[in-house]
Amino acid sequence: DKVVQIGYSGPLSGGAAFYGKDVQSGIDMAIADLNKAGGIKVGGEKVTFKLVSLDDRYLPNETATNVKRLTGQGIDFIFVPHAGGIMTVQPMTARDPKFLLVAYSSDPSILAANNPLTFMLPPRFDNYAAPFVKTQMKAFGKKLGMVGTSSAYGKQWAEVITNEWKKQGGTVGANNGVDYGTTVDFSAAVTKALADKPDVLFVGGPSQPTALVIKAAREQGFKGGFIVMDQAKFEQMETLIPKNYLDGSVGVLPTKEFAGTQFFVTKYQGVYKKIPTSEAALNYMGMNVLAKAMELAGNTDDPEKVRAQLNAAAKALPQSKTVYKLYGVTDGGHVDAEFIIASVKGGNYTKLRLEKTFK
Amino acid sequence: MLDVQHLNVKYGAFTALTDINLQVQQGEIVVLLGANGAGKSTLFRTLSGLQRPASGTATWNGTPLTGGKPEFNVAHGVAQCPEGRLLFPELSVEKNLRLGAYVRRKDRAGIEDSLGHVYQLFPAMLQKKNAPAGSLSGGQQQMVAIGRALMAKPQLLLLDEPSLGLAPLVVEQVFEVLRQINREGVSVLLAEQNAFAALGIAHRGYVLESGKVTLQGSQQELMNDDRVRSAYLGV
Amino acid sequence: MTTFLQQLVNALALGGVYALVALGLTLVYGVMRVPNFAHGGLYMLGAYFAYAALTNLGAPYLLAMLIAAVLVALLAALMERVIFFPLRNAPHVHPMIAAIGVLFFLEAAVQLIWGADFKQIKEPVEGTLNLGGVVITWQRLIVMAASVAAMLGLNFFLKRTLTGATIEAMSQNREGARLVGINTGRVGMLTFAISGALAAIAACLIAPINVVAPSMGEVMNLKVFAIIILGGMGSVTGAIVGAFLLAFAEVFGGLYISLDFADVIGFAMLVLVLAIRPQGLFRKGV
Amino acid sequence: MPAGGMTMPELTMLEVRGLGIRFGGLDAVKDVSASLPAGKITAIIGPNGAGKSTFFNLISGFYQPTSGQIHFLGEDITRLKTHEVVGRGIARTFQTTTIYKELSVLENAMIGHRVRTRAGLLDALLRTGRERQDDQASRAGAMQALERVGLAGQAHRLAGALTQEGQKRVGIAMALSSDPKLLLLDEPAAGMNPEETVNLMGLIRELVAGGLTVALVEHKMSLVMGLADQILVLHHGQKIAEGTPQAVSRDPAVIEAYLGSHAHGGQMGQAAQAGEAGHA
Amino acid sequence: MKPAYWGWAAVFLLAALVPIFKPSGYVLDIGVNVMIWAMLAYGLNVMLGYTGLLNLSHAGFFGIGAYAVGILTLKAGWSFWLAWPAAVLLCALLGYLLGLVAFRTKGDAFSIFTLGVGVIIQLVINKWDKLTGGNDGLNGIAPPAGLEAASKSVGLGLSSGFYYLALLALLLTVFLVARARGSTFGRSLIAIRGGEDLARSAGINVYAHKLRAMLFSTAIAGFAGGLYAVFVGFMGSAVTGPVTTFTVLLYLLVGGIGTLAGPLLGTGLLYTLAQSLKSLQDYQYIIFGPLLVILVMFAPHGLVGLWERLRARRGNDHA
Ligand SMILES: Nc1ncnc2c1ncn2[C@@H]1O[C@H](COP(=O)(O)OP(=O)(O)OP(=O)(O)O)[C@@H](O)[C@H]1O
Ligand SMILES: Nc1ncnc2c1ncn2[C@@H]1O[C@H](COP(=O)(O)OP(=O)(O)OP(=O)(O)O)[C@@H](O)[C@H]1O
Ligand SMILES: [Mg+2]
Ligand SMILES: [Mg+2]
Repeated sequence: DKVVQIGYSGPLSGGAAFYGKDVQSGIDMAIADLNKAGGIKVGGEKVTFKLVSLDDRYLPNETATNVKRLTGQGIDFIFVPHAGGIMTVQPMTARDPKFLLVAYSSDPSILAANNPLTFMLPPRFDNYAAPFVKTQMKAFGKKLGMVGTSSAYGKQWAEVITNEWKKQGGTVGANNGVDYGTTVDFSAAVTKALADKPDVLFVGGPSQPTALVIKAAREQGFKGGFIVMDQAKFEQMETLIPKNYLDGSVGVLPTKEFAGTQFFVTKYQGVYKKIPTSEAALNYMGMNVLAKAMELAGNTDDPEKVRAQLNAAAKALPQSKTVYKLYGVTDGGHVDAEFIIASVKGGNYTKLRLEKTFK
Repeated sequence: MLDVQHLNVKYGAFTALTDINLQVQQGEIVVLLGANGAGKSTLFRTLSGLQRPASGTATWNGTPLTGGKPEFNVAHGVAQCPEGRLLFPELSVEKNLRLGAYVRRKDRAGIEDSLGHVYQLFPAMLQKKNAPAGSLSGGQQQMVAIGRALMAKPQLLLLDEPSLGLAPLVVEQVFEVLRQINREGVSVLLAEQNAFAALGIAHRGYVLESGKVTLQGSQQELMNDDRVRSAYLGV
Repeated sequence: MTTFLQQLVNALALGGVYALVALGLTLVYGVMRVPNFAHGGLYMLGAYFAYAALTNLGAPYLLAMLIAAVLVALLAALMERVIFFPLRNAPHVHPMIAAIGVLFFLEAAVQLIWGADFKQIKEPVEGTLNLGGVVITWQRLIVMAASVAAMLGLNFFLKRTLTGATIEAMSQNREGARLVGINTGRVGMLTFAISGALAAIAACLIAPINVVAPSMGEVMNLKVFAIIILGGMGSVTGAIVGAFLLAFAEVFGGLYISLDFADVIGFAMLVLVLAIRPQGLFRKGV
Repeated sequence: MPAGGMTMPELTMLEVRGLGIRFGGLDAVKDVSASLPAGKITAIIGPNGAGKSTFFNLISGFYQPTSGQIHFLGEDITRLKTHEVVGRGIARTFQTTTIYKELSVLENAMIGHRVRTRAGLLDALLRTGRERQDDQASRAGAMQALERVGLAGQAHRLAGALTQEGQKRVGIAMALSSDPKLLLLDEPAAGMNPEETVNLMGLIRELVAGGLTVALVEHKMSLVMGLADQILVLHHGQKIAEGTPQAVSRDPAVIEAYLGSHAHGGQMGQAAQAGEAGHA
Repeated sequence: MKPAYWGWAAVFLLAALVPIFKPSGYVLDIGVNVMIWAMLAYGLNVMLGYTGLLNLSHAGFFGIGAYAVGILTLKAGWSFWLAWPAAVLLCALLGYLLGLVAFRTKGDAFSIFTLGVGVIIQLVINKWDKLTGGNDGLNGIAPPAGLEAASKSVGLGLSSGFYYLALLALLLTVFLVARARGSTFGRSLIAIRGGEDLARSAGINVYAHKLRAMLFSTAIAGFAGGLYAVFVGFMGSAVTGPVTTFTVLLYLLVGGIGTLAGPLLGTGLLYTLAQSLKSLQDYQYIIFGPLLVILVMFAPHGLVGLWERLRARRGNDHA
């Protein structure tokens, strides 16, 4: 019997710990499932998994140190859930010792690096812009206000949405983004954004502060719609503020609303006593795909060989293991999964059609 | 009665006081003479509970003073005007004085009374009563320190070089006041470099040298002792 | 105009938040000069205790607040006894680093017990007050009122009561305080307990308008330390003025310059004020 | 106010005119004019809070006066910074002994000599010739000062381990190693017993004999009367008398405000004797 | 040579031998990290340990040095060997300018003043997207020209090259700090630490000395920062804030404030300790926090102080 170690470097303490923990829970659960099912068979040998997690407090330099440590321990597969860390360690994948970087971040520039040993899990966020903008402009009007979070990721989102909104003929107010992690009271930012009398507000960061921004906007009399960044989850926000505040929002469909995810959702809730988000779900999927690829490659320590089998593995797995409907893995190392966006009305989610997706 | 028996005090490995035996009777003024570094302040600190002795006892009317708890000692009637004054520099003069009466905080009328006495003794303090103690001149601070000790209305008053930095006129007044409160029944243990003035009001005295009592006697005995005359009286 | 008035109200509410947290710290830092960086941790802990009392015990809001205040007060007193008292004669950086150690511990412990996810405390008084287009939630009004009440109470306590004077006395000269009969051990613990209780109460009042998270104290920490220096060490009035000043700088700096730079503007004002008045606003030069 | 009947053909070391400073509503020093003759000992006396220490603080540049001028050897030093004043040749000690207790006696004295050296950061980093010279000079200057106060033998002891009196000497050594022309001593004998006071008087006389000018504040009349060539009396920040010890001690205003019974006999009489004894 | 020098020579010699045994990249990475953070701690020590002033914007200057190197090499195409000294000079200059204003304040107010400055530096780095890359940071900062080739030529990898570069930089830092401390200038700093008013009345130009100490300290911070930028190859604003200053302060305190060996010892111990606790994840700070408290309480003068006390006791026993 053989135990394959899987590495993970993410924020496990500090302000972003909740996020790192969510990601970790997905990988953890997948490994628990795999091991309980007796592991996988590679070249006739039974293989189980063990997760080795290191805290990097969201700091890219710490990620780099952690990766060196993990590869030094002979670990060949490492999950990293933030763009800064991912891009810092990407050049290291090809150096000796090589490793497969499982990237959990929807930043398109991760793919732009054309790194042959990167496996990127979430859909690119630029997919969301066109349908979000189209829906909200039609429903509410042509003026957009901006109060997204000012994290790196939030800023990229804001830029993409701004460009798209203008492209479709709307006007965009000043960017009133604030740091969702450190802002004590969002009222001032909301007031400033509302001063331009926008029809639609772009909001988003972690779910809880996003909910507070939406609440402040509604309390200050905002009647328009929201474009909600993918980091914020409707299923979490629902529990924090009156549901009708979310009416007229567009965002990512809650994981539990996807077809065929019930199995995963129920199981996750049983273990972690909370609603699973796409953080957990996608990493659960990623770990399963990775295990399957090892099985197909007949190898557990050559990242290049395993990487070559990712597409086949993705296609071979049932949805109970991938949560989402999975079409494969692109040549660039990007997961090609179904993803659905939705608008909220009267507490119900209406799925929106996507016209074109970047892969 | 203050009764000190076989008291030894150490700072780390250094022995500052060796086998001190010393008494102050009810209603007595006793002066402690000694060169710099003889251990006078160390004895005072020990009697106030700021310093714990290595061995030996010190009691005031039977109450042990060596428990290392100054607040206990003050509450039992032993107050000190310490070396270095130890005032509260950012509090006003009046607050410093009122805090001196902390142990008898219930006795409001009495406190106002004592405050009046202190202001009478040091009229300069009345003018400065709202100034932060730290902004006072050196001598004025010394007045606050003496006043603060008086505010506790102690039965035994320990004064560590009270005349330090005071103008000659004020020194005279301070000694006059000591004589007066002593007549009201307060016992006084006094360390002074101004030995002439101190011996003038004292009943008895001790001479401390390198942490040991080398001489003791009545006012007259000490005044007439040659060693005392040359070393402490400058005669 | 409405925007301006609305921002004015926003700034007042934010100032109230800062002031409430800063007031708890004024005692231990402004008066006792103990750089208690764990104050943010106590504040955070107060929120979690209240959260636990609300959700696990089903306690009503006020009772939850009381429970949190008592628990945090006890913990703060314990902290004084075990850590800060032994370090009373050490240079400033020692207690500061020890306090940071405590902060680390508290954050990690809370994360271990309650998880890293954000929690929410429901507003005890829901709804908003609408004054001709200017909107403020009742909770924010409560925060503002509480901060002013706490300031008045604390000022009275320090300047007019004997216990208040003993705290100041002890902080300025511990031996001197003992010589006049003050039990400095008890006063020290009492001071920390009051400070802890104030932190917990602040947390209970503020949590409903923000989130409850292990890192919530860290966010406040730097700002409240800055506020106390800005107002002038030891001055309660100064602390509250500093709090509102910082809030105004942030809100109106955000409005007229850029929200992105709101924090920069806040700290820039701090730096500017200190450059002109090194001793802070409400403290006479010594 | 004209000098009270004193003749001063000597060189004037320091001259102040109309000097004053206010703290809030209080005139701590007000309109004081005086001059310190070179090579002499001037004592400044007066009741507690009269403004004596403040007067020293003004001269040494610690406080900026709100009115008046200070001239040192003809040069206007009124607005100079403390270190510049020390550089010109005025050194001081403090009323409550302030020294670096955690440093050695020698290091204390070397710090006092800093003002006579010029080596800076760059000299330190490159260990230039200037750095080496200055280091040598500091050591030599400091040792010399320690010898003058009789502490050379204890150069390597921790200053804080000395007795009160020893620490006072360290303070004086620190001031001396800046190689001053004028030395300001604030209550140098406070806390000393008569024997030690006599020793101190001897030391001060030696310093003056070596060419130093001394101004001192003191409440110990034995020392003042035994040492001073000239006395300046301050009261409520103002100068109320000036002159020789004999003249001042008979001045009724001074007796009433300050001396009390000490004006006639008492301790003062004996102390003067003690002073003579020390001199002999 | 004095015995102290022998100790240092031994330490550096031993450290220089490490790469020869071809340890894993992780070990070298730890080594370089320790050396860089120790340099930062030496800079802080010049201010806190020798001058008695706690400058909480110290990491900001580390950041400025790092960003200067990153920007000059990435955007202006400078060689690292030119950009590095330029970064040091820039930090020295900015430190001097900050001192001109900051030294109006004293004590706690100085710390909070510089805390404000530290926060501002970090925020400005973070918000000035065009120059600094904002939240994305600067990616792809190349290793110093010739470092890889030089390492290869003696049969070692780039990691070893970085290791030796850091070792040399640390050696230079320790050497200069030791010189400054032992000088006339350094003694004046100690005087200022012991009491500003007293130093002033002893004739020391306090303001000028503080300014020079600040300049020296921030120059060291920039020196460490510049090396850090090329070593990690990435620079983000997260490490430029007061949190980093506090971390380094902790290293300093645990090692021994105001001592020459303290910064290196403290950084070495705490950095490796933090690394080894990392795998404890949720429990790491449950252990690390109380450990800090215990260290502060029971070794108030740091490891160096502890060592000296032990030695003194042994000396007594023998006597
Ligand atoms: N905290 C301390 N640690 C070590 N030694 C001390 C300490 N305090 C005093 N000493 C030493 O103990 C001895 C006695 O000191 P003490 O202050 O009691 O003398 P004193 O008689 O009051 O002298 P003075 O007239 O100078 O006030 C001195 O040698 C002094 O150096
Ligand atoms: N920094 C200050 N702020 C406010 N008042 C001050 C300050 N310094 C001194 N004073 C006041 O100025 C007056 C003169 O003080 P100073 O210290 O000069 O007196 P002194 O003559 O030296 O007295 P002593 O003989 O008691 O030392 C005092 O009333 C004092 O309270
Ligand atoms: Mg004494
Ligand atoms: Mg004086």
